[in-house]
Amino acid sequence: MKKTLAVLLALCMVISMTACGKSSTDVGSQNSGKTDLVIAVDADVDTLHPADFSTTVEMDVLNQVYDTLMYMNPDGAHEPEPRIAESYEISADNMDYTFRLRKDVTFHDGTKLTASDVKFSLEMYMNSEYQGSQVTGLKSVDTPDDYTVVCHLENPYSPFMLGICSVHIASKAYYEKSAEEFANTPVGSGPYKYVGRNKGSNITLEAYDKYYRGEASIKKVTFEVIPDQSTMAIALQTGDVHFANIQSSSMTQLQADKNITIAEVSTSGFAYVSMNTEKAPFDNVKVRQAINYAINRENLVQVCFDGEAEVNSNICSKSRFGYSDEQFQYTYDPEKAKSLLAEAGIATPYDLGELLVAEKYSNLATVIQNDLKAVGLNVTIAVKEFNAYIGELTSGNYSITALNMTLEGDTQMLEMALTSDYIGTANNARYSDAQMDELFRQAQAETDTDKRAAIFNQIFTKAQDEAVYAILGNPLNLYAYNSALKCPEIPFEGLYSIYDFSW
Amino acid sequence: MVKFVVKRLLYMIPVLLGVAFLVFAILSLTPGDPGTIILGITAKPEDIASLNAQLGYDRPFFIRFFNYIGDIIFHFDLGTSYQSREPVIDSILARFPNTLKLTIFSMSVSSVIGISLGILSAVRQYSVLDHVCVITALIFACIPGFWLGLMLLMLFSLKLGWLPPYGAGSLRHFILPTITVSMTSAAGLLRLTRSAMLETIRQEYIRTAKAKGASEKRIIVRHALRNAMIPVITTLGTSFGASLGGAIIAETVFAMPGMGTLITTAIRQKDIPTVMGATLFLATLFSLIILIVDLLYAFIDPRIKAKYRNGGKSHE
Amino acid sequence: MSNAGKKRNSQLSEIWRRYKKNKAAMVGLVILVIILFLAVFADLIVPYSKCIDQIGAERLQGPSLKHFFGTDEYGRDLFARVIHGSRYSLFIGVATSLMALVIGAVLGASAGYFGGVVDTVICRIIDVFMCVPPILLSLAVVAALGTSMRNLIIAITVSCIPGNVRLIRSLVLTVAEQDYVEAARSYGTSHARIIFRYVLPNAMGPIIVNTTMAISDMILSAAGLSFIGMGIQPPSPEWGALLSSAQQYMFTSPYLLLFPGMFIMLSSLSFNLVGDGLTDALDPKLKD
Amino acid sequence: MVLKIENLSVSYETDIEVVHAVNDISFSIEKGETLGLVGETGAGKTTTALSIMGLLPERTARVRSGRIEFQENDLLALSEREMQHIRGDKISMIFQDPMTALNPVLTVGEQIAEALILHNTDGYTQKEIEARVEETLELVGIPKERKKDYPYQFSGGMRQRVVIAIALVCNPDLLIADEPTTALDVTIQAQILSMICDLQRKYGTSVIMITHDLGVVAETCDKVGIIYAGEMVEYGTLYDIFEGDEHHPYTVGLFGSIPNLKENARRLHPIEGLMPDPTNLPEGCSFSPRCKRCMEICMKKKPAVYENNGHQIRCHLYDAGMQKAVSENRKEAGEDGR
Repeated sequence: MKKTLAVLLALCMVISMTACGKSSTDVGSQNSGKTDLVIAVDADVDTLHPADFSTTVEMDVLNQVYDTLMYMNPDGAHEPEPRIAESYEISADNMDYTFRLRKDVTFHDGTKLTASDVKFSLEMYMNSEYQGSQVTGLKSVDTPDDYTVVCHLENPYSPFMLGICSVHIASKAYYEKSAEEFANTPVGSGPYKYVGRNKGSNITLEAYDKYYRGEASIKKVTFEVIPDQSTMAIALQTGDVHFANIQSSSMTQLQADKNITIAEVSTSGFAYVSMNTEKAPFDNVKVRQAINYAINRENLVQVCFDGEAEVNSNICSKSRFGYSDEQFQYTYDPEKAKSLLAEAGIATPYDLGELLVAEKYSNLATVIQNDLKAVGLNVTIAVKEFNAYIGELTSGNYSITALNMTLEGDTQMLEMALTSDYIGTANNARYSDAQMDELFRQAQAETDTDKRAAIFNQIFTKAQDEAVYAILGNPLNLYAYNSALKCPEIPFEGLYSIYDFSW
Repeated sequence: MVKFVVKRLLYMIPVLLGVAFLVFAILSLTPGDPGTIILGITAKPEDIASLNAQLGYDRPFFIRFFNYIGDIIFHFDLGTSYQSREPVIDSILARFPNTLKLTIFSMSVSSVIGISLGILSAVRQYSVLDHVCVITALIFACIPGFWLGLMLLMLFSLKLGWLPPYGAGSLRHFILPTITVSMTSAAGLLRLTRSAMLETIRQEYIRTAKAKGASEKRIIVRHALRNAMIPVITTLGTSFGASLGGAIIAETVFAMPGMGTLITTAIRQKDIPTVMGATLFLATLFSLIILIVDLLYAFIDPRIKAKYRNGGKSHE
Repeated sequence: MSNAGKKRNSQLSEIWRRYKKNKAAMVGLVILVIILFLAVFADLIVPYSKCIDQIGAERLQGPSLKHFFGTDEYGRDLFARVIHGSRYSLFIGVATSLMALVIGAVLGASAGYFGGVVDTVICRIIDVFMCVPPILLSLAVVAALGTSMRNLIIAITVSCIPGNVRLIRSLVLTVAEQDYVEAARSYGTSHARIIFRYVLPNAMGPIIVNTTMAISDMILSAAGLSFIGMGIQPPSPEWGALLSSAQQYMFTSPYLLLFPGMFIMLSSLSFNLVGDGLTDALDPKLKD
Repeated sequence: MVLKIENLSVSYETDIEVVHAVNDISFSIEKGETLGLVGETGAGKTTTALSIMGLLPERTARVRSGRIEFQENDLLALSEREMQHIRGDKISMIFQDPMTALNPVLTVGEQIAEALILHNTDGYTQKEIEARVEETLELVGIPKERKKDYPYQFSGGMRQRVVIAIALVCNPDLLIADEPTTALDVTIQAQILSMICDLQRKYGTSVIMITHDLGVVAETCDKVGIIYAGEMVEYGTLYDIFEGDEHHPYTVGLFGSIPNLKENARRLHPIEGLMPDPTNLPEGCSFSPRCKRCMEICMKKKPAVYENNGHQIRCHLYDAGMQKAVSENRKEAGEDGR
């Protein structure tokens, strides 16, 4: 009997608790001088293969273990920084890229990193279904000597540089020793060595003492799998976790805690309304423009992202190469929307049919439905299971939908959403326009950045005029970390590197 | 009795085959294929097609099914996961101990609380204790798992700092999940034990026992409890089996890798081998538990034992 | 009033008299009546439009005179959503529990009563359904029948029938052995009549408890199916959906969880207390 | 004197009605004597028995007055713990319906042994208890090998024998048999009754035989008490009741309703009317509404007990000044072909 009373007593205390304010224990100070770091991730890695990976968590872990030829900020606006390759040159016809390797780079098992490893890694990427797109356009690789690598392209492809800078360089010898070990216990040349993992729970890395840029200041890194956002927030506050990518809903709780600092990082992902341009009335540009004007993006950002997103009606996010303020931005103007509908001959209230969404986008749908009703367009929300939804989306078996999408890498990747040969995959609007296809082909070949920026300017102005999509905004990537942790400004797309962290 | 057990074990084969076919059919016939799911909609169609081919997902339904069953029967190989390319048995063995420990802890706590309070409130019917137990049981039956879990976390790990907020390392990690899981099932057990006991206490043989001079405690334990056990054991067996399938909410809130989250994520990712492997693994355990529950019936009630012994034909 | 009528009337008043004696059951009945009243007259209490109108500016506000239960993350009035949500949730909760009870009783009772081949066939089929994860069963229903309220009820019921069948079978196993069943068979009563007139009434206690306890689980599980597109389509309100969408704001605006949770608990409490009251009142043996 | 009950009154109280089941009953039993309590169903016989055993339902039953003296202490005053020592050991009871009286999940042997284990004051060993159980089984006519069997494997008659074995295994001083044979057919009934009498003679157990069957009373009882509406309307030896001249009109009516093999009486004479409603018993003598010889006084005053060397009758006919009533009584009885 006593045990049950104790349990009931404890629970009554819990039930009587109101929302909790600040955490009582001050964890900030005791961490200085520490050398370990615990990072919370929301899902476990499925594989640690350097090329055949697909989730962001896998990328985060592999980025610490493997090194790349050079480092290039994904926003495409900075010059690549040297890593394994000290320097590079591009041939006049932009078809050949030559990299000079450092001579003092070693893998974690002590073996030297040579050009043959780079050739092996590049070829591995070429025939990988997972990350093959990083090396699109690469025809062949040859190694004149142990420390020089020359990449030959099929035709000039300006995004190639950004792609090649995300190729993880792995050891050819280690692969030949055992392919299975290769995928499970990675051996790279990056700042951290792989130590081990408990499936479903955590992954442990250790600083690599003979790293050519000097040993990292954080000696031991543990990635802890915490699927629930609220638990992750609590773990941050108790100090068990020092760094985590969080969702906007835990913001208010964590902002109130002085031991926690929040970093907002912009990414190329965008939330958007996709209209099937092959189906009436969405084939009429005025209707698409009306929908663009009808949506109150400021309110949507507040409601669906707790304010943690940049309002933006342009498919190219503001901190990405190729964006400029000249490009047209739709504003919230219901009257203009109504007049455009009238011009398009739509008698309101008009039933647009089903607004098809997957369950995780039902918040977007709810707000959009409300905004569209204000201008006389009625939609009924239909929620579908995610895979069924993707099937309907890619096969064009829908009229209007709302979702998030990320086309990371070079701005060229936006061709997947706008050019006709991607209808059936990422071109959900099923928009097909010869001039748009031609513009993207020019952008792909053009290597001069200013000329390329001009081409992109044309592209995005055209996309806005024809209102191919109703882009809503770019959700921000939110990182919460212990205030005592000194970490640099996290780059675009949130590809952090723990090497730069320190207590 | 042995004949009965052997027969039941033989029946397990069609049951497991039925489960395998049903799960395989549902997963294969519902939309979505591993290739698209892994590579995402931005991938090139030919990449998706070649990945599906590698995973053997492009072969017709029945061939895949028979190959799969063939692998299990002849090579005891549960296949490799689409997502991690690792044998399914590894992820099961990595996660099952957590779920098993959580199930045993939570079932013992919930049966101790549920059954003892159920008996007490039945014996003291219409007393204050009875009403308090019933009301508390109902409150806990409706409390959503995630709310209870997070409130416990808030109190015990954040405010008081006694317990770790996540993970499955030591026994201390299991305290909060056990409370979360056991409270709801304890509520159900309490109510059921109470009503089963009420039915039994009114039987005539209870008065005969009293006439023999037996004390109330003895009557409850020796006479009433045994007769009331049948429905209670059934619920215990079913909920034990169900929680072996993993307490998804507790596993998510307390970041404890278990069978529940393994199966749900695998279903979302259409990772057929993992879902099949985990489901068949649990199905075997579940069938054994159900067999044990049926044997317990016979052990408790001789009339049911007799019914089983003569092949269960008692009314034709 | 014909004689039978008078007899029936007096029998009913007898049951009502015994029921009234049980204070807890009366409390349950009062709560139930209030909740049913709210569900039926929802439109009069608060217009349906108020639970879908979104006022961005008044987002995530605590309970106030303007919004009794405060507002959700879209700025919609939570009070309206809870009141109108009662229609869906109560309907789901009651419909699924009753369906599971009826199907469970038929299968469970015949398995327990007949034994032999019937028992084996039913039990083994039930074993198959018990081993398949409930989410998959619902996925199958979605794939086969599409998404609608009817299919939602089917999906939830399918996942809870196995439990019911096993419980009722176990209860019937012992009752079917009693001598009055033997006696009933001796004067030629049909099997079906025996099952429903003699066997099941004697196991009513645990069955009613199991059914009324299941109601709150049913309401909560309806929300669990929304991720496969099976739940109530937004923006219409439903208690389970209110709870799961309030999960992310649990610490910053706890009232979002408190009110729907309280209503689910109150309705489940009332169903259980009324169920208990009825079992005691209907039970002939319970004279005192 | 084994048991002495004085002015016992018991009523069942629910919130809308009060049932006066037993009204001022007194009687006593000597060692080895069998007292028959006869009366229609609902007359309060079983309530009297349950009061002795202390098995009345706690919530509703209330003993309004009376003493039950047994071995120098009043059973009604004993605590539950003390009663537990007495039940099964000193006083034991056989219930009416053998079908439901045994625990279906325990073997017959276990249920008999339990009585012994509960009252194992002399420290019997396990083996001795087993032997005692087998002996008792043989005593009641059940082969000892069957002690491992379960109740469902026995017929009604055999189960009643088990119940009797349970009641007798501790050699109680007083055995209360509540209509032990009503649920059984006649042939089994004879075996059970003769067995009870043999056991009584063998162990000197006094027995209270509750029945509504006068045939059973004739065969087994030494003394008889006729109970009507919770009152002992007539009490005396077997001879007084069966052969005596003075009778309470209800007793006359009872005997009038038995067919007599010797004479070929054309019709039986059942007593008109029904038992009075126990929630509002009539003024005066409770049999007055149905008594053919009802007088003015019967309806107003409760009759005093008329005693004629042990033979008590509670009827105004036998009030001091009413001697002439006696002859009419005898004449009327004769007419009915007694």
